[in-house]
Amino acid sequence: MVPTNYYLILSAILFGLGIVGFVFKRNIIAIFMAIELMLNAVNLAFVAFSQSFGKVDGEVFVLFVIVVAAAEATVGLGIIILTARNRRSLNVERVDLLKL
Amino acid sequence: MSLLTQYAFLIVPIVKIAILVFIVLTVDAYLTWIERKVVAHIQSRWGPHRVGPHGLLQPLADGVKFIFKEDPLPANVDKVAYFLAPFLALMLALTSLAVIPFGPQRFTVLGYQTGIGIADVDISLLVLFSITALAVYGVALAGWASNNKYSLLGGLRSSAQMISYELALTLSVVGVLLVAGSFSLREIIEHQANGHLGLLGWNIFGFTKDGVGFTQIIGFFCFYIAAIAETNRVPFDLPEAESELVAGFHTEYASMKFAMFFIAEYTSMITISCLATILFFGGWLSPFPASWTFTHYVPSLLLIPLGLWVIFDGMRYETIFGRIVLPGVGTVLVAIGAGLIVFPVVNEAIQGVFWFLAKVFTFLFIYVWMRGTLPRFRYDQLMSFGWKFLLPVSIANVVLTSAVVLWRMH
Amino acid sequence: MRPILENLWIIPLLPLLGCALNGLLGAKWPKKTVDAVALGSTGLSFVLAIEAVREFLGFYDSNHHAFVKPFFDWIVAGNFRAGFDLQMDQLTVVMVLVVTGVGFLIHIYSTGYMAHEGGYYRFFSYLNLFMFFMLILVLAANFALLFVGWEGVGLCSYLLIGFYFLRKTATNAGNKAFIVNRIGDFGFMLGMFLLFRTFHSLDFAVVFDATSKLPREAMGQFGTLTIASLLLFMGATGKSAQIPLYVWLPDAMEGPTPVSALIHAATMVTAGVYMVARSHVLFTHAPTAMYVVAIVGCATAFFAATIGLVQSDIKKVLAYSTVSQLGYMFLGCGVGAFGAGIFHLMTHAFFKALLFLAAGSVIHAMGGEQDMWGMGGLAPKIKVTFWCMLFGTIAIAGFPPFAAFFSKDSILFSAYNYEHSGKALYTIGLLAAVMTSFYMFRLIWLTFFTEKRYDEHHVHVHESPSNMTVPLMILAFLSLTGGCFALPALFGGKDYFAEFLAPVFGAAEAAGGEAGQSLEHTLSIVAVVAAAIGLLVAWRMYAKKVQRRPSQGLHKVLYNKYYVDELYQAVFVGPLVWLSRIVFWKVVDVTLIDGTVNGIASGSRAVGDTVRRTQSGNTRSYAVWVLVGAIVVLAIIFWPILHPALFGEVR
Amino acid sequence: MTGALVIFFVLAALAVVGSISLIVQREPIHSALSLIVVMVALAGLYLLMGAEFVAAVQIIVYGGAIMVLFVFVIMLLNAGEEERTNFSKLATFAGIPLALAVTGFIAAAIAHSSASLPAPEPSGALTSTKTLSMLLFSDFVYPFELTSFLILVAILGAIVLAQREN
Repeated sequence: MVPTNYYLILSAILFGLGIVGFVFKRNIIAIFMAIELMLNAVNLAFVAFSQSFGKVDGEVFVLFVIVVAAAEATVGLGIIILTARNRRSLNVERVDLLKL
Repeated sequence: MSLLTQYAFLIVPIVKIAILVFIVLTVDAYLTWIERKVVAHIQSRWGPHRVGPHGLLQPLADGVKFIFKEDPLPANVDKVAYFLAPFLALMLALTSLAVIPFGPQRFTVLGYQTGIGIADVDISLLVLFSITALAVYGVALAGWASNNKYSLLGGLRSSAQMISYELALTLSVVGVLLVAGSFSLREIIEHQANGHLGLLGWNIFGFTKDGVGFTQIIGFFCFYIAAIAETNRVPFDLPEAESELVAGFHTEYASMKFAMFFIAEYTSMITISCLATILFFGGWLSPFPASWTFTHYVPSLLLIPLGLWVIFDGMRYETIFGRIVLPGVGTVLVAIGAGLIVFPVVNEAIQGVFWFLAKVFTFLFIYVWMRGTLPRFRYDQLMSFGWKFLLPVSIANVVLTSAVVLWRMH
Repeated sequence: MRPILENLWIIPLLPLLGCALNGLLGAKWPKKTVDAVALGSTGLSFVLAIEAVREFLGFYDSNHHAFVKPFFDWIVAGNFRAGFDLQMDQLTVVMVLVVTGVGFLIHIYSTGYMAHEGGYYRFFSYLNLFMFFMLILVLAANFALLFVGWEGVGLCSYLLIGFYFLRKTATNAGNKAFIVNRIGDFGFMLGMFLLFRTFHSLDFAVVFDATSKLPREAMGQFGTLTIASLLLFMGATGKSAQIPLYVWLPDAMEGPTPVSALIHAATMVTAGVYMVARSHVLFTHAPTAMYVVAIVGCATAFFAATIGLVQSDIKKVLAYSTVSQLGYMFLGCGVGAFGAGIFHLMTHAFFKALLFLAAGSVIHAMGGEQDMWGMGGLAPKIKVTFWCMLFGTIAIAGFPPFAAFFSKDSILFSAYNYEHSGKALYTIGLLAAVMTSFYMFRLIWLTFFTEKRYDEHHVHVHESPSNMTVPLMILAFLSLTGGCFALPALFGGKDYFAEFLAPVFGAAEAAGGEAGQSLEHTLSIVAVVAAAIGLLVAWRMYAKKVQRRPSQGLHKVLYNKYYVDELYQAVFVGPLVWLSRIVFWKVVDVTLIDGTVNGIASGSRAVGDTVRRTQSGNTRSYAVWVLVGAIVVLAIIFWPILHPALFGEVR
Repeated sequence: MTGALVIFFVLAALAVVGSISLIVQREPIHSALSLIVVMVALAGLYLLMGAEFVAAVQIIVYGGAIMVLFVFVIMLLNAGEEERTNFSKLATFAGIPLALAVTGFIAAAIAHSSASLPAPEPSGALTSTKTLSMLLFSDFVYPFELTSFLILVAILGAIVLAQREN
């Protein structure tokens, strides 16, 4: 039987990697994917906890997270498409009209 | 020996997988033959008839051709994706068959409890859907990777189309799930088992033991149309619309890689047919009431005449080869039919599988038939049909079914 | 069954209604409608007041105490309750009748006097509002509500003094009145606080019952009651224009004459007297305060009279005479003759209103001329006004059988009997009486006799319309007969007015006895003689041909009112203005407050300048900032977990 | 039960490698593929933990819908190799340590709280889909409805974004 810690540590690692991607990717889509990765890490933690406590609530939360992620992806990608159309670039460092 | 029993949980599935893959590949091969023949006849042509009698060896020839063909690698393609795509497609297509139960029997090999069909997961339907959900990547990646505008368009189209119709596909099944109350395909089939009513118990008619019932026919139609779209078949074969996109996503693929896509497509056809059979047409259940035991002779009664006709046809075949082979095949068929009559045990055993395969082949035939009959959709029509008609209807079906189920509860 | 008494609120409400109607809608209305509303509301409330009084007398006969009825809670906080409680007793009866009656007459008069003025509806709206507040003041059953009326009449006085708000002098006078009153009200409020702190209530009944149980404080002792009484009296000095806060009243003559008559002669300025009389229980228990009241009153009476001697503006003369008469009232209260004080208040309301209205009529006739040196020989031209004025003058001068004779006489009599240096007070009061009759007859001669000192071609002297003269006549009649309640007292009978008020003030005064009887006769004769002296001196000086002499010496000092205004200007106003300009404006406002505000602004801008570098527009940098925030949050969350030593073992 | 451990480590390694490759890959499409790998691996882990329904949903929704959307968008925008610009000094220098710090925090918290965690349920005790749905439609019914509303809003948003101004 796999100890819950392993899952938690794994999820921590994935989360950290997600952060790294979130900071170090330039492609906006990739950044988005890094965010999804973080969400997945959290989901993993949720399921691990729900398993370790023998309660289903964690999994319900995972479902909610997935739903939210889906909605987020829909809108986010729409925005990305528009941005790419207007700015002719997916590099977030080139989309910097929001400066002082 | 003990080693065998100890690792039975590995060995048995592997063996079964090997057998299944072999069968499926063969069926795929001959499915192409059937398709070509049928379409040819629909178009009043002869179809393949050079290689082997009635072109029966055509599939083999094709296989050989695929293997020995040159495999050119287009300039600056995305290699990873380019190579990954066909494998992905084929792998997923074959995997999806793993959860399908072909027969009712359960038996023990090396002390390992198993049944006809590789895995018997109790969320098999979900597994199936997850695998088919991933199936889109094969096409999409292929289109993207091969650095070709037609392929890209094909890939785009197919991914858009698959996303759109997957919703309808899933939702249309929900009705069945509500009625059956389970994700397990086996349980779904058994739920349709209905002793004295026979085929009326199938979800397509949906009569329960107490005679009242709610038909899933709407669900079935939604499911079947969506399924055809999922498998990129006519009339939804836009991803590979020859007249517009050369060959769509697999324009740049040749030889074995192309073959993989090919096989994947036919395999998924089979999967979908199996699924339709299981969900709506009672899987391995016989259409007749259980009390009519004489109907157990239906297989023989089909096989023997068929064999006799093959023999008769082979007698007057022009080529020597044909005159030798066809009667042989015929006699084998007759022998099998007779054997079934002689050994009732075997007869009983194959009943389920027989009916299952019979239904599956019917659906496959319908596939082919459609291809021969229907024109292709236009892209916008495809989309609007999927979103504005199919989806609402399937949702309505879900609502209706759940209402009925509730009403039955109380 | 007392329909009006049970719904006493209706009496003050009617004028408020009239005020609201005229104030909100009157601008569009013709004069007739405005008149109808204003006169209707006041007149009706007058009638109802009479009815209420009738009912009250019946009520009093059956159960011998004041009628008090709470209508609704106004302020309830902790154990403090200030309700909208109205009360009715003999004192109130007098005040209500005076206010509504005189008020009604003056309303009628105003319709004539203000006919050609702008802001007609505004004037009547203010006037009705004043009536409302004045009635609240006199009907109130607790100090809080009384204070509402108190401040309300102050407001109305301010509004009406500054009625011609295009005249700088008018607005200044308004401000002066308001500010000076603030000083008095400050003391009044302190007094209320003290009372509440002592008795935990502001209801008259509670406070006075509690007080009457307390021992009477000794002379020269400054106990709670004394201090409270003095503070209340400070308010009274402000409102009733006593030394040292009388300065606002003469300036208040900037307002229209009816206003001067109603507010600054008949009613509002007597509010202080009313308040003192109302809280007579307090004062009687604080002899020190009484003494102060008496001295201040007496001083004011004399002092104002001296100034009145030389004023040339007809209304100024009347104003100073008002101050001086108010002084008499306070003298009366101070020496414990509250009844006499109130009596004088009533008679004064009659004849001073009469005098002011008559003066107004004169000014009207002269087309706005107020300087007596610009008049003369008007008697034949405006007979009615002349006769009314004459009546008023005789009345104020204190010739029998006119009103003031009795009231002033009883005040002086009580002063004479006052144990603390009563004789001195009496003497000064007598001198003031002499001067009163002098300056009043001076006014008569300068105005109505002697040769004309104005240009016939520009000024067409004409008698005022009937709606101005009729009130004059009524008031003249009243000033003639107003004193008759006390007539029998002269011949050993009893003083009906005192009798009537006895339930309120108790039979404190009437230092009876045969000796008192004879003494009273002598004193009244002395008073008449004093008045006669004043008359003769005035005749001697002004009956012949007169010309304005350049004033010098004492005359100059008097003419400039002892330079009191200048003194206040120098001592209080100047330094205050300087303080405000230099300290509060330059230092506090500009430096501190504006400095703070601007400092905040510029500071935030500076912060923004530095912080905006983070707004690089680069999403990755933002991502890093998100990270920083996340780390902070995590630190906060995990701190206890990571350092159990600090926070004890979690879980 | 080393079998489970073996499977876990295989899947974990797959997930970690996948997410690393998600970061290092320059082609967005490759990143997407890596992410899909991660998700499938996670689904495997869920199965290992007995959360079969969640696993299925993970693959169907994440793998089958969301990531397909990503791939679709990548293809639509023809997103090429990402240019490794370095305009943000902050990210360049402060990024790694901060990320490490956050991970460290979480790891520390896990390490601390691990002791208090109850022993996991013995494998095979699958949380059946039935209980899950029961919970979802009884206790969590309002959040559930909210999510449906959220999805509706998201659909509208997507439509608004997608339509061209005219």
